[in-house]
Amino acid sequence: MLIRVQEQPLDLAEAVRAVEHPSAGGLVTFSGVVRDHHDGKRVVAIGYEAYGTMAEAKMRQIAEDVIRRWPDSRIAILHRTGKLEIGEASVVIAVSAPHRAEAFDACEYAIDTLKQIVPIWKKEAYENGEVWLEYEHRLAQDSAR
Amino acid sequence: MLIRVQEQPLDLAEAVRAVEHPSAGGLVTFSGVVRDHHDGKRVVAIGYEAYGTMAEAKMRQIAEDVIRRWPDSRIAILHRTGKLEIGEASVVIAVSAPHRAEAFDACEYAIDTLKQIVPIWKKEAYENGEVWLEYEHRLAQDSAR
Amino acid sequence: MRLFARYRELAGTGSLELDVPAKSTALDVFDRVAESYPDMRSMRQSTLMAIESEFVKPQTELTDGEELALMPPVSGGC
Amino acid sequence: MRLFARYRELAGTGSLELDVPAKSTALDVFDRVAESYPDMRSMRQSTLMAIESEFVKPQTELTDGEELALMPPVSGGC
Repeated sequence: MLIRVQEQPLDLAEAVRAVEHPSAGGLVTFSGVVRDHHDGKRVVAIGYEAYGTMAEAKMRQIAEDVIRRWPDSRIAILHRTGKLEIGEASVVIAVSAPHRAEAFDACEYAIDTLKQIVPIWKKEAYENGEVWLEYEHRLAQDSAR
Repeated sequence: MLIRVQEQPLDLAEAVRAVEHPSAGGLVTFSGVVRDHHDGKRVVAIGYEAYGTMAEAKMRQIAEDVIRRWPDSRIAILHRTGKLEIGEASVVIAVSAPHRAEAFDACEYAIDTLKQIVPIWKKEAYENGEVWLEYEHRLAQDSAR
Repeated sequence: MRLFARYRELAGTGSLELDVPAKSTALDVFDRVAESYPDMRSMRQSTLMAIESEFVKPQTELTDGEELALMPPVSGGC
Repeated sequence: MRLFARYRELAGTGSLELDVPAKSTALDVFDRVAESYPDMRSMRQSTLMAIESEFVKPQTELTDGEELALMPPVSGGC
């Protein structure tokens, strides 16, 4: 299990290597990439801020969920912070599993859950200003004790 | 669109580069990897044979389907032939799309359809013999004129 | 015509030249080949047939000079 | 206590030391901070709260020395 929040550019190959295994028949990766537009506005730059220790703890919790729900799966989750350029990856997830449907399901579950419970925030800069994105997520509130 | 049947090892990074694009927010890859066992038997080696020209034509047809069904998506499909070792990739698919759910759906559609209509056959070698795998697929037969 | 995978091994070759009567169907050709290689007979129902790289139904008639391919069910991917 | 993203910018700092009465809840602390930074008030319903890196309900009471984090809804990933 490879879990890391980092300022340096993400390396898809590192995530893939971390989940390769002789009994894994399917390996699925997801890369979230900074787009050049959002809601019709041209995005010029983007920044991510994390509550670092808690973000890694929540990413680890997601990884443990995945391994429990999809037996014999392996997972890596890398998230970047700081300023990113268009086309750079903000998040990379790799999942291997004995069969391909499991690898797809587990990888999609991981990114969907990450977007709901991992304390990381995105700030988008447009040509005429910048804004923090804040999604309404029921899951993070529900998961509170 | 990158489509190729090849004897050389597949390069995931090449497939990723082929689908990167400034308006792509999500990029999903699938790698099908040779497993060390199948139906409880230890697999020692594996070989793929293709009807090369038809296989590339069918892979191109799948790619065109994907681009039509998921607007603004991009896709690369690489398939290997010849003898492979355990842990090597037999197929690599990369899909980018504006949003992540589209990229997941399109990539899974591509591999599911590939396994049904692309004329490539797998031969598995075990410790005590070898066997051609032949799946019953309704789709290839149905797609006949 | 072309033969692939197990059929290629049974026939000992991946390509054959065959003269067939006018209006022969893909299935007629399969039956003719299967006479020589009896192990193919049990796979009559599941055989995939393609003419000039397009899947066809077994009842499809061949035209002069066309390339027919007889193929076991596919198993590529992973 | 820790403040993140927009809250950090509003407060001009990511961490504050605060003395609060015994049995104060996470929400009590939010309200106290929001007195100083009125732009936070409209986000009272959607604020995420964590104690020692675990999400908690707003009614959760703080214990001596614990670290509370106030956070806008998350938007990481992609």
